[in-house]
Amino acid sequence: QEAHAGGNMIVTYKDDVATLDPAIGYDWQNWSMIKSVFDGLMDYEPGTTTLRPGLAESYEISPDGLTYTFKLRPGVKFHNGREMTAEDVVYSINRAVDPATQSPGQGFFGMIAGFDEAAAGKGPLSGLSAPDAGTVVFTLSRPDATFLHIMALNFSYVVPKEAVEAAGADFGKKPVGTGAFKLAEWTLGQRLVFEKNPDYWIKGVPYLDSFTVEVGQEPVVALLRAQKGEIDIPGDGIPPAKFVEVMGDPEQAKLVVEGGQLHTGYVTMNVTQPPFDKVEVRRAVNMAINKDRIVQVINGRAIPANQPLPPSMPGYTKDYAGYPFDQEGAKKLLTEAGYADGFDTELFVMNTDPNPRIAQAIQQDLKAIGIKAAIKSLAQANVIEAGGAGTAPMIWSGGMAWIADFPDPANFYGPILGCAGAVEGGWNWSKYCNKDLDAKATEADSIVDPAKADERLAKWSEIYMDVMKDAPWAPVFNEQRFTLKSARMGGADALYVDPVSIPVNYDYVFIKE
Amino acid sequence: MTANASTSPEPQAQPETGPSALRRLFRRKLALAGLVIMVICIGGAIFAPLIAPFDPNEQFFDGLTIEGAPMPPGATYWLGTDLLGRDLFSRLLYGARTSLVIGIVANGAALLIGTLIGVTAGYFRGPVGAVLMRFTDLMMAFPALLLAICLAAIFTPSLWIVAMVIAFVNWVQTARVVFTQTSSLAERDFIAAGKTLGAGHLRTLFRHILPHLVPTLIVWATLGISTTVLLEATLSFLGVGVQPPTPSWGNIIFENQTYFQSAPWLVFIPGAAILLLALAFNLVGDALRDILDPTQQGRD
Amino acid sequence: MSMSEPLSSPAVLGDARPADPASAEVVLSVRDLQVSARSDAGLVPLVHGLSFDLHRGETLAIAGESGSGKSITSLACMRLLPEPAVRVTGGSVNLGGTELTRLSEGQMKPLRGARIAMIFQEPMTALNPVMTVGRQLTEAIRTHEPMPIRAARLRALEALRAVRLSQPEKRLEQYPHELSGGMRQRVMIAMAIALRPDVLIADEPTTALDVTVQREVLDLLRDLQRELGTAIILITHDMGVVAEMADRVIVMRKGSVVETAPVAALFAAPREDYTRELLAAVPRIGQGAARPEPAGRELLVRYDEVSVGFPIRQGLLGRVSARVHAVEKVSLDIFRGETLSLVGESGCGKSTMAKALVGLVPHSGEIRIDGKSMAALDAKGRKALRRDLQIVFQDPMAALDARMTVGELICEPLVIHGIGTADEQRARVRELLERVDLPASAYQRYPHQFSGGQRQRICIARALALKPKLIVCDESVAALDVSIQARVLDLLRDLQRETGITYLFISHDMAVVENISDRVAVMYLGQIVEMGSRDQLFTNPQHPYTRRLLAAVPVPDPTRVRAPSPRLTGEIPSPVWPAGSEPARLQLTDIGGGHLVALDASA
Amino acid sequence: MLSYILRRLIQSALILLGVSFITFVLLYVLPADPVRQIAGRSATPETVESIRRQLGLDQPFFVQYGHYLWNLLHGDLGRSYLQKTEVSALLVSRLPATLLLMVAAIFCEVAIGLTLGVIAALYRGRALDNMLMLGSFVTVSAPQFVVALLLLYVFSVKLGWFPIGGYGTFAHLVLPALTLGILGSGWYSRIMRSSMLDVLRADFIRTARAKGLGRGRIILGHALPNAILPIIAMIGIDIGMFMSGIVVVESVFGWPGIGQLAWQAIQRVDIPIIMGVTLVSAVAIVIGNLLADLVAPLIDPRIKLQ
Ligand SMILES: Nc1ncnc2c1ncn2[C@@H]1O[C@H](COP(=O)(O)OP(=O)(O)OP(=O)(O)O)[C@@H](O)[C@H]1O
Ligand SMILES: Nc1ncnc2c1ncn2[C@@H]1O[C@H](COP(=O)(O)OP(=O)(O)OP(=O)(O)O)[C@@H](O)[C@H]1O
Ligand SMILES: [Mg+2]
Ligand SMILES: [Mg+2]
Repeated sequence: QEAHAGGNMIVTYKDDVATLDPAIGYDWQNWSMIKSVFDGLMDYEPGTTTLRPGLAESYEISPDGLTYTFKLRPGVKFHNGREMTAEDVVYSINRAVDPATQSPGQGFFGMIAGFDEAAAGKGPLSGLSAPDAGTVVFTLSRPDATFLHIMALNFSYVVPKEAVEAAGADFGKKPVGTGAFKLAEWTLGQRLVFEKNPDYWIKGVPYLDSFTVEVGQEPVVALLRAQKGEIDIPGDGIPPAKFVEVMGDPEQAKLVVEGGQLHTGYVTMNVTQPPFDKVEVRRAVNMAINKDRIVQVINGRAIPANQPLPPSMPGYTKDYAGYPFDQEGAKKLLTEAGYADGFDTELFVMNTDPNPRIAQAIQQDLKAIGIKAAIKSLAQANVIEAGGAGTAPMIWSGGMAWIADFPDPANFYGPILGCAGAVEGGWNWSKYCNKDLDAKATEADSIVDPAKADERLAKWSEIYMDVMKDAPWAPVFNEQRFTLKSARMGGADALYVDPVSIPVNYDYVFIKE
Repeated sequence: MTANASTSPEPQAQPETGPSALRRLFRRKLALAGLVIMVICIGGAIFAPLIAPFDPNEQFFDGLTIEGAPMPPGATYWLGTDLLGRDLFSRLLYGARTSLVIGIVANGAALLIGTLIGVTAGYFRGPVGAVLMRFTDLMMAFPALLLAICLAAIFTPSLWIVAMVIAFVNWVQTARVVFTQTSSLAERDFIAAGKTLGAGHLRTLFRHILPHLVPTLIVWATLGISTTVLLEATLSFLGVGVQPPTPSWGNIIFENQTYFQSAPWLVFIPGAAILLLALAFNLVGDALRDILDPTQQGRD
Repeated sequence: MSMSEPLSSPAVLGDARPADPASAEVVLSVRDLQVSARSDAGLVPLVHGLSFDLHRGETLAIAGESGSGKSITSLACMRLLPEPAVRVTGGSVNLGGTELTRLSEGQMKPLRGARIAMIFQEPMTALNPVMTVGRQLTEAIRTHEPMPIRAARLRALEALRAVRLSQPEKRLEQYPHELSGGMRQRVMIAMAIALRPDVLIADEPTTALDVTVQREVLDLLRDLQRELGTAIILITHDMGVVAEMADRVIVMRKGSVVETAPVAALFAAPREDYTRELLAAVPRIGQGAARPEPAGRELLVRYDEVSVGFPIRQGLLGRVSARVHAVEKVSLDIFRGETLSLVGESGCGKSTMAKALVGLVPHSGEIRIDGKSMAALDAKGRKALRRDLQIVFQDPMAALDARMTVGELICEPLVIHGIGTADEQRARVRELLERVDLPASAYQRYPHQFSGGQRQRICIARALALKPKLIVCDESVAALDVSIQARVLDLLRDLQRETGITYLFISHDMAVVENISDRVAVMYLGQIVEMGSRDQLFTNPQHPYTRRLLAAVPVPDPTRVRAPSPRLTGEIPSPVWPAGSEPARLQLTDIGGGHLVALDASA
Repeated sequence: MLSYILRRLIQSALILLGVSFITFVLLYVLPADPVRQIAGRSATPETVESIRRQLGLDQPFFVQYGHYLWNLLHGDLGRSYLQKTEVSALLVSRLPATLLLMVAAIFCEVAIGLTLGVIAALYRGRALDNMLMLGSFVTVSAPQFVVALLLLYVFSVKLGWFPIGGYGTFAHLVLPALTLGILGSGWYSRIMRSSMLDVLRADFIRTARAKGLGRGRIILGHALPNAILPIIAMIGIDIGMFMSGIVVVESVFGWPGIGQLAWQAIQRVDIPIIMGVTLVSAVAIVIGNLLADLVAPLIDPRIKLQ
């Protein structure tokens, strides 16, 4: 249908919006808001995982894959009226790398030349320059096929220096960007109002005059309000408690958009400690878990998974069957490993519904093959701490699990399966470190030629298959997204399950009538 | 207000002298009902393995609908199933074990600590009393939940840790109330009278002051049962205390409270269990108070 | 302060009494009243067959022992019985033509306070502690006569002036606890008469007050009656009060009338045995039996310059800004086997003296008991010393732990000091119960199941359990009615004769003191103003304060009419002194035979 | 009076110092690393260390605590680790809501509790009394979330009398306050009942009847003011319980109060916020108790401040 301009959309969330500073914001709630307030050199086609130029009009990659030259779109203005220049891009990326910023995205820029010095606070990146006001040049220390994705990542978004300096540490509350919306009001603990940026560089976008984010709203109540038509999108989704009811009512089910998401829920097993140092044990766990049952327990809001990558991720291995659900086989493997009588272990889990329930389902499955796993249901921070410290034999990743930062298979490897993350405090909770695979990954990522993209994906597919052989994880399911929208909301369904913008792509949705 | 000799309207005939407190307790219908409920709860907890029709942690395939919704009360699962397809009745029985420990032991310990501190501060006054009461003020101003979370993180979660934590955060209010009451009791003549007879502190405290605190303590103890059982659930949620799948009445409610519209039995049945337990203790407590306080007899 | 008439003043006959009450109009008529209480065994009659008429301007006294139904009767007239537990089950109460027993609560409301009012026994608890006196008064007025607050305040002021309260404007703003007992009772009276009721019921209006204040309140009631013509029902067990106040007397016992007679006739020629008994039990000054001279004057207790002060702290650091000089440098000897009485008005420090003796309040100076000082002993020694010293408190109910049985209570000292086996202890308790004239069945019962007199005897039994050398009796008989009082006094005397026990007897009732003491010390504001043998003090009182005390005693003889004494409305002198200053020390001078008097009369 | 308040304030300051110290110790030993939370999942160990240094979290405990106190003395509560906002700003934005809710909720608690307690006392031993006392148990045993949602469902969704959550007008306040009021009223009604029973036995009640006052006047004018004293003390105690029990109700009704802030901060180990919230709630509790103690003599003139 024809996009219609105007109107105000209301989105609700339970938690506060932490910050809108693109260098700092790193949860799925502010992720998409930052995307609407700021822009980066690269961007995605709305509703897809396809890259497209953003603030850059065009880019060039040197044949060795080590130099990227971006031509900036002219006439793009910050919300404060000043025109954006190449210096701003340089400033912004240096800012994200500067340790003083304390950006959680710092590590993403590791491929840029001079990163180590810059990250240590010794001046700007040597590999980044602005030869003229319309050109930005990056020099990489190694070829990296994910670089363009990095340029589409929020951390690389462009901020105006003067506004950052004026606001100081409060920039996250007083954001100034080039995006489709500008922040009009922020009442702490209550609401944020984003107003259309009339000078946005993509003509005709956004459609909405404004959108309001109301925070502090319990999901169950948000759903009630949505049913009454008071709000348009419950940002936290349909609460588990209401899911069956909503989907069972055709009137309401009509308003729900279902889509995949770049998410995998898995159980990590600490490979450095017995008994999970034995690959048979890990495989046995993989075979013991009744994924269909777990999917049923969460009311079918997911599809069973057999590998780390989610199906909508490039590089997903379609013809891989995964470990079968076979408790007899699992027991046999345990016997082989010398654990015929099973063993005691612990399963850590974050304490919000439905994660403890999932953990209990897993627990019961493990019990069937003789593994007695005691559940430790803790606050997120404590689970992450235990995972990082390597004191947790098993962790169910739900609630903290990997939703991809960018739609590329590489993003599922480095920090959570690679050696880099297998350090004290790292996010590789399995502490799985396979040097060969690390080398393979580097190799794959050095294939930068877009023409050879398939070759690269095939390499990645191989890597993940190798991971599955070692089985440091037991992938359980890929969560599906179900976005409930009010009847007046228009726009393609894909916008409501946009893989990079959760819950919706604010720039492109509109209000009908 | 002391009952004045000539003005208090007391019936004169009080021939009831012989029977022990216990027999008098049995004579009250309501108290008896309370006792029966208590016995049922405790019996249910102790003999859970014999009574429970199912393993409380077994997730039955037919315990969930195809969509994954729990089953309402019915023939197989008498009180229905929970979100994982487990039998609620069996879980309630086993849950009683946890909840009784919390509601009785932890709550009792809190009461004990509170009483000890309140009585000591109120009776001895002086620097010891002042220090104790300042400490109480401090504990009162300190967020209990935070303490619980930290303790949870520091210790290995277990039922006894949670019981300890609850006792440790819940004594404060009792201490305050008991302090006030003890201070005024300590001024009363009969305490002075005891002293002139040569009664030591211990005797005065146990024989003369404590019995007078009983009515207050009963109110706090019985209301405390519900509060602590629910607090245990909060703590379990935060990772202190019993961990899933071990059931407790509180955490059955907590796990399922968002489902109270689609699966009301999961919230209201354990809720009723807590209520009943508290009520039973209250009924017995009320009767006990009337028996222990001879001036109250015949007032109802 | 003024002195009142000497004891030997000639009797002036009857001008204060209304001419002939019988001829006046009947305002309240009670016929065949029956009040019953509900109990397990059905209705138990508390009052039965009670009839009397009350005439305008008359004072009718209802006398009788404790528990005889006096209060129940008056409550029935007010329809204030604790229904439904206790209610009127027969007969009629007729107030100037209105039958009260049949009125609903709503119909009763306009009558209460306006046409029939009541003054309760306990001025301490009968006023609402959280409302100002003014509000309580105006409220009463405005309930019956709707008027603006201002007008009601004026009326209230008028009423307070009528009861001769000093500084009435200020009183309106004060709370009951800021007033003394006597002042509170005046407020109660003001409240009762503010609306000029036809009938005023005064239920033991003075039992809780000390003699001097009692005197004032009684005078006041009489004056008011003369001015307003109110008919008064006066309930009391003090035959002295009856004699002074009443026109006619009803003597009650066990819920029914024993005798009704004009006051003079009753005292002159009681018809019933019970009345005679009652009158015989009344202690009269001058009738104390001659007491044998205690042998050997061996010193038991010596107060040496004893002071007790209570600091009043104020300010940021809790500095002592003032001090209550409850007892001020008192020196006093008590000899073995004697009875020393300590008299004085409320708040003069009598109880504090006693408490210092038994170690309940810290004191300066020295108290030696049998040559030993409590302060110098260790815990064990103190405990041993305590065996020799026992105290019987003023309010027996408060001094007994309500949750212990009488047996446990009496046994407690034996248990504490580990005397005897359990069986021996039980036997000893039985013996003690018998000794104080309580039934053996008392063992299992609780204190609240006894009457005031019985409770006091429980306390005495407990004090006796340890066979002490000295017993302090702090107003131990004040709350008892005459007959029981007499019995308790007899008991104390018997014990002394048998065991040679020593008493420190604290009282403000001069008649009782005269009856029981060997020596008497008069206290005033923390110091002793006069001390001597009983005869010295009663026949030759020297200090003005002693004289005032003696004069205030109501005399149980209706033929004797005292000259109206000057009214006292001033503040009670206070023992509170700002820090740094202290009361002037009184010097006692021996005027012969050990009769000590403070001659510089600051009182 | 003034000196009393001053003395109490000094005591309070000591209490706050104690609270801050204990909280700081607890957070220090807490096995969850705030730096990890800040640094995010792709951070290198170097980044983590650098952040730790910048926040001063590598310093010994007493240096950290001293630092915190020093800043506190200058009115600086620090910045949130994750939101980067000044904690004072966060608190200021949320405190009014919590205080408003607290006052309203305590009002409801007291109003409901007193009414029911008085009625129960007047009908002592009868069916109504038993029912009310059962009711008090039901409210004490009821889970907050369910009660809150039920009220919301009935009064906002079905009847439409009140908005479905939010903050701003009086209408928004009614349901959350009522929820807390109903849940907390059980304690008050129990205490009120027994206190009322005591007072109704008192002599001055009979005096009031003897004056010819009506039943209503006696109960409201005479009995209530005397019976209410334990309630005042209870309110002081209640503020403490209130501060830790407000999270659920705030989130169901979308009430932008301290509770939600604290909850989120605890989940994310945002130490400056936790410290700030702890101190603020401790101040509230201390002031609440001080007020209770100051009010007591106004209600009962016999009580003297000392
Ligand atoms: N509410 C009641 N229920 C049962 N019996 C009662 C009640 N009130 C009083 N009585 C009994 O009624 C009798 C008369 O009591 P009342 O108070 O009239 O005595 P009294 O003559 O005023 O004695 P006192 O001089 O001690 O005041 C007593 O035996 C008392 O125990
Ligand atoms: N604990 C205390 N703190 C402060 N003042 C006190 C204390 N105890 C007694 N007082 C004061 O000391 C004075 C003497 O009190 P005490 O009790 O000895 O009087 P009393 O002569 O026994 O009077 P009564 O006849 O009323 O019993 C009074 O003014 C009293 O107010
Ligand atoms: Mg009486
Ligand atoms: Mg005294």
